[in-house]
Amino acid sequence: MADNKGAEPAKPAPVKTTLKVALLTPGPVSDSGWSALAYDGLKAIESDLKAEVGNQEAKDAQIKDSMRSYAQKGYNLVFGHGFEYNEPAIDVAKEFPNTVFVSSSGGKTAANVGAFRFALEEGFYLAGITAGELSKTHKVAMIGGPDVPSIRSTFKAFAAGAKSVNPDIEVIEKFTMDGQDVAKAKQATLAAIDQGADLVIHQANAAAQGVFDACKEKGVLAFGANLNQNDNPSGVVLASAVIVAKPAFIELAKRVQAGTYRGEITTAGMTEGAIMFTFNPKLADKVSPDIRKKIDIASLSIINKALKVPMDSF
Amino acid sequence: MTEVVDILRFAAPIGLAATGETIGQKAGVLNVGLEGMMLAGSYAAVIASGASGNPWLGFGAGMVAGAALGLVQALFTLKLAADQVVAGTAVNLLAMGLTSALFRLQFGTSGKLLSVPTLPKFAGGLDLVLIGGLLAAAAGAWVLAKTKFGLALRACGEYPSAAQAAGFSVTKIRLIAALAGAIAAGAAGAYLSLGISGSFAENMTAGRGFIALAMVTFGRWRPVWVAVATLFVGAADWAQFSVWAQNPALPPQAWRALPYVLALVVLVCAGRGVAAPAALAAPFQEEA
Amino acid sequence: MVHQHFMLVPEFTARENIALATMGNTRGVLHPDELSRTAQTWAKKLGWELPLDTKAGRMPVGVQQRIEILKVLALDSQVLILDEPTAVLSPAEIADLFRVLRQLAGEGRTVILIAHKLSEVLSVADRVVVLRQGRKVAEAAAADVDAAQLETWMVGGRDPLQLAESHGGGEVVLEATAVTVLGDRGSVAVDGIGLECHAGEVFGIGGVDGNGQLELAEALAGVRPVSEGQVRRPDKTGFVPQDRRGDGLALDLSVQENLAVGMMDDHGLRFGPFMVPARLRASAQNLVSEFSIKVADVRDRVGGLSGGNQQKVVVSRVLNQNPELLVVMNPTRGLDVRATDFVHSVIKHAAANGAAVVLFTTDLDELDLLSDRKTYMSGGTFTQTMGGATV
Amino acid sequence: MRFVLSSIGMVLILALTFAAFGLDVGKSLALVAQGAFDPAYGWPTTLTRATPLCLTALGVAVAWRAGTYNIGGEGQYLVGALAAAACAAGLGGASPALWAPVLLLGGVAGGAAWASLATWAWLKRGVQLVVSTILLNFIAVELVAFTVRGPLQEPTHARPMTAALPNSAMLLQLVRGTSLHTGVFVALVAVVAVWVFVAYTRQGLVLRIVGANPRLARTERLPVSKSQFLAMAISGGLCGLAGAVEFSGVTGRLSDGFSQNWGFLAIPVALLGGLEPLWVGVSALYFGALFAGTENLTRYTPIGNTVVPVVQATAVLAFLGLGKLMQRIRRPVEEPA
Repeated sequence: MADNKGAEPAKPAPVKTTLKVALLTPGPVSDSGWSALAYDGLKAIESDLKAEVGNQEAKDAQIKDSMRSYAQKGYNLVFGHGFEYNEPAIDVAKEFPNTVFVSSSGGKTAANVGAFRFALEEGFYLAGITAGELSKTHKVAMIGGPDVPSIRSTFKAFAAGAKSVNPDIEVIEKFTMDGQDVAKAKQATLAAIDQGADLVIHQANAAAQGVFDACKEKGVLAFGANLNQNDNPSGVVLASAVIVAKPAFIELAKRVQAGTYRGEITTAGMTEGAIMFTFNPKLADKVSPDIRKKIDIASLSIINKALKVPMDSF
Repeated sequence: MTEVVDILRFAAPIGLAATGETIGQKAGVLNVGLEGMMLAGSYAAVIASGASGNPWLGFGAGMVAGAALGLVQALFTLKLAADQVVAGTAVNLLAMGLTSALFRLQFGTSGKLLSVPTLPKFAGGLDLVLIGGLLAAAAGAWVLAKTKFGLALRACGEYPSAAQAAGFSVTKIRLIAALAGAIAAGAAGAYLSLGISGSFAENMTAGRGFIALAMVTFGRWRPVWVAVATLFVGAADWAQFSVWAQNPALPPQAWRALPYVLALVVLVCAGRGVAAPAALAAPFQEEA
Repeated sequence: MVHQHFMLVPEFTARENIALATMGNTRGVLHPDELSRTAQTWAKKLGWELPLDTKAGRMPVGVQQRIEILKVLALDSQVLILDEPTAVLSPAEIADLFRVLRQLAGEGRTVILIAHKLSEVLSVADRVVVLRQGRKVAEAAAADVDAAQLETWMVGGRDPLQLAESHGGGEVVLEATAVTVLGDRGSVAVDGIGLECHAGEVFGIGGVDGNGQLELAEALAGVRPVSEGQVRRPDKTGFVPQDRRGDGLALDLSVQENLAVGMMDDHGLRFGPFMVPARLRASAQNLVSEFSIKVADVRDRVGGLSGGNQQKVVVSRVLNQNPELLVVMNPTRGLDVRATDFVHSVIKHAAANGAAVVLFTTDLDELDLLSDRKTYMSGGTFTQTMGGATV
Repeated sequence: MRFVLSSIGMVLILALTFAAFGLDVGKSLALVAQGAFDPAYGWPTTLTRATPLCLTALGVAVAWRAGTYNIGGEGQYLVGALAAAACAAGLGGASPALWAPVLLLGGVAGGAAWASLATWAWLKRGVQLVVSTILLNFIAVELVAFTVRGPLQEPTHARPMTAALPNSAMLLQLVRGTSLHTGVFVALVAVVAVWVFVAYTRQGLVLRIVGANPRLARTERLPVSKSQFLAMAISGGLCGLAGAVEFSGVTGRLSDGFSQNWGFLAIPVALLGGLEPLWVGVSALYFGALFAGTENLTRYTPIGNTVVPVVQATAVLAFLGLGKLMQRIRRPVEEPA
């Protein structure tokens, strides 16, 4: 146990034995979205780094107990997939200097606590541009599951993207307050389409199929989110704003393993290859080369940091 | 018109479950496991529809799943005379755990957006289940009011000893009523997944079973009024997504709470009405 | 079989109740009219009026009794078993019932009547069987035995009942003036009645059930509000309700707890907001032995006791509070001879000790035996006749 | 005896369920035992989980004993927490010694008020408690969702939650490295208090009589409506207290996910405890252990939390079946004709 004296606070040492990594998610990891992508990242750590992994769906009252339990069992990295894990991590981390606690977003840090955020907003911004260009009704919609800051932030980016090419566009926003209620997601989407939206983006996790189904029923196009959903059987997904979690997760785990992780707040976006915006090749004919060009230019600007996509801090 | 059909479609799962539950409660059986039976119905329907490619097979599987859970619950509540609330709670937990576990087993731990063949629709958005469900609800009301079985069933809910004295097996009649309710709940879940969503997600019923329970009381145990109550809540639900956008003066949570607040206000204003079946949720031990 | 506790669904109409009992199976469409036709024919034949569209729960018990009998007759039963059918009937109704039973027997049917009241048994039966503790102890033609003989068979001989003498004539303890009381459904059940009851007397009120006795009794006891008029009663008023299982006991609670209902404010048993368990128990045990209530342990469920012992629990609880006014309603309904004697003696004893007692009863013998003064109730007012029989 | 039997039964049930899920039975049982009973963190977690469960279940027990079928524990729990959070927001710079009592009392008041709404609708307007309390549950969820995004949102207005309670205002941590806090004593005191109240006070006796037969209470001129109102208020108060305890003991914040369904689970816990306060306490401990154990299990097995509800359901059903069987054996002795 390397106990540093002086100004430099205690920091976790390199891991000599098997790396142990835990993931805490706010919802079921089977949600085909937010929690699922983190779980896939965890599985990648398990197979690529031969790590021992654990995961738990932990909310409010369970968060600290879960963190402590993993830390007590000698886990090296405990990843909380949401801003709500940031502050509990600060409290718990004091008791376990040898475990690194990282949350997805959140503003506080310590020697062994940091936050790590995917800039999905960038993908949503590009989707917004596409929607703004393609919409004939000048109305587009965003269907959210739970009303949480991470989702609101991506929606803001989508709206900003759409308005950047079509200042008069109306952006309809609806939350079902539930990431599992497929029927509600469909109902909300149908209502949005009834109000004139002809392109729909979602943040509905497991309920996303309801969004796509509604689009299919009404003959409008949709965007996938979090995962690449272009091959969804509904055939309505024009493009997806994708989080490429695997390299980022492995990179994080490697740094913990090497003992080089320092508590910090980092963002992984298109520059780091963690966010992609990919068109569905099957629907290639729907997007004119002109629009594709605009998207390419915007992508480059984002990667070059010439274009700053709006992003809420929370 | 589309609005009316939409309201009808989205209210249908709750309506189906609530109508079935009305029949059960009329016989004195309180089915707190409604939510679990709906969820099991949703799951079985999607799996069967996906595997066979035939949504009607899926729909049937949903009803079977509801019935299976109904049997489990009946074993405890009717045979062992266990507390109906506790047994129902257990059935809910069981359905929630099992459907999630099976879903993950089949489609991977990180899940999958399922898309399965859905029930065919006529022009205008109506479908067979919707029409069939309305007919079935009407038939249920008719059976309750106009048949010998209905009379015996209601006697079981009001004063089971009288039904027994008249030579009927209370347990058997209650079992039939409970199963009818369970099958309706299964069908409700199946419609939720095959008629509306075309998909399954863990815990996708999201409390509709509990709302259906509330609707039975709200509708004062009269099938027609239960249906009206369901449509009322369905309309409020629809308004949440349609009217809200035009009137953002109220916070969205207020819109979501609106159906329940209105229901409460209506009940308070309506005052005393028909009481619950006297023997509701009371176990009955047949005398040898 | 006509049960002592009616097998009628309170929420069903008479028609539906008859249909339920006579339809036999659960197949097919319900035709309540057809199903109740036989019963209607019988009703006509027996001279009974049948309120087909009234809910059973809203009928006087006498009418419910008729429906029970019609149910059986509609099935064309050759054997009728009636368990204590007269318990709730007025003398006129009893006479009517016996007329019908004789008529049925005359048609070649077998009627088995289970009853406690010897005079009734002898007045209607052809043959008498006496059962005691599950055994047949005697059998005889009714013509060959008298009441005394029957009684000996039933209880194995007993001392003649010694009742305490009550005189009345004390101060006015209860005074009701122009009292109007509403029934459960808001209709006028008691219509401007006035009465006085003096310390030390038993004031008997006879009449057929459902003529406002329940409402008047509850109003006098302070359980039901009066809509007009005034009732002046002492603070210490005891009430023995007629439906002891429904109104007088909490069947799922213990004997001790049921007795405690009447002892809660006994200061020896209370310590601030607390009840002292040991003293509560001791006090309950005293009552149990004083009233010879047969119970193994005062912590046993009261629902497990026999009817007589349940009534003793109610009566002992009420009397234990030394009421200045005692309102009693059909106190011996459904009890056997011994229990009846016991209840009669304690009521009389209470009066002799200075309590004012208002006794409501449908049993004319009981009314005559206990009352110092008496009147009858009909249609919510006092009359001098009862159920058609002039007194 | 009863406990030895049911403990053996419980282990069997767990083993069977794990086998059915394809888990290593021995390892899984060890994980559950460790999560529930390990002296360093198992026991404390069991007690932490049992605390809100015990309070809400006591609430259910009091109400049901009085014949008021309160199934709105969930809503009352939420409103209790909400009231505590509102008190916290209002306290501002007040002395730290004041916080805990004010918060807890606030929770009691909030829960009691929420329950009283339903009682009022029932006694004055005849709206059945079963339906009104369910409706109020739904409304409470939305109320919390609104307040954490509106009036009580944390100062930056970025997250849907209230500001964190300052550490000095939190209930004291009892065992380092665990969530166990002094709220467990609140639950313990509540068990004893409710037990004494129900079994040994005049008001408790009145309440039981009203619950066992309101018509008897009426004939004996006991205040029926008043007692029912009181029972519901106590019940709601206990559920509200549970919310306030969880808020000021564990989370320190209120957000959408605050409820762990303690209000719903309270019903089976109370019923399995036979509505007897002391047994309700034991029953809550049992369930607390089950939660703590299965939580630990899900951390270290790939099956995830899907196994948890299945285990709970099987456990409840087995209790029901076993209990009924035992009752059947006893019954003939119990009821002399």
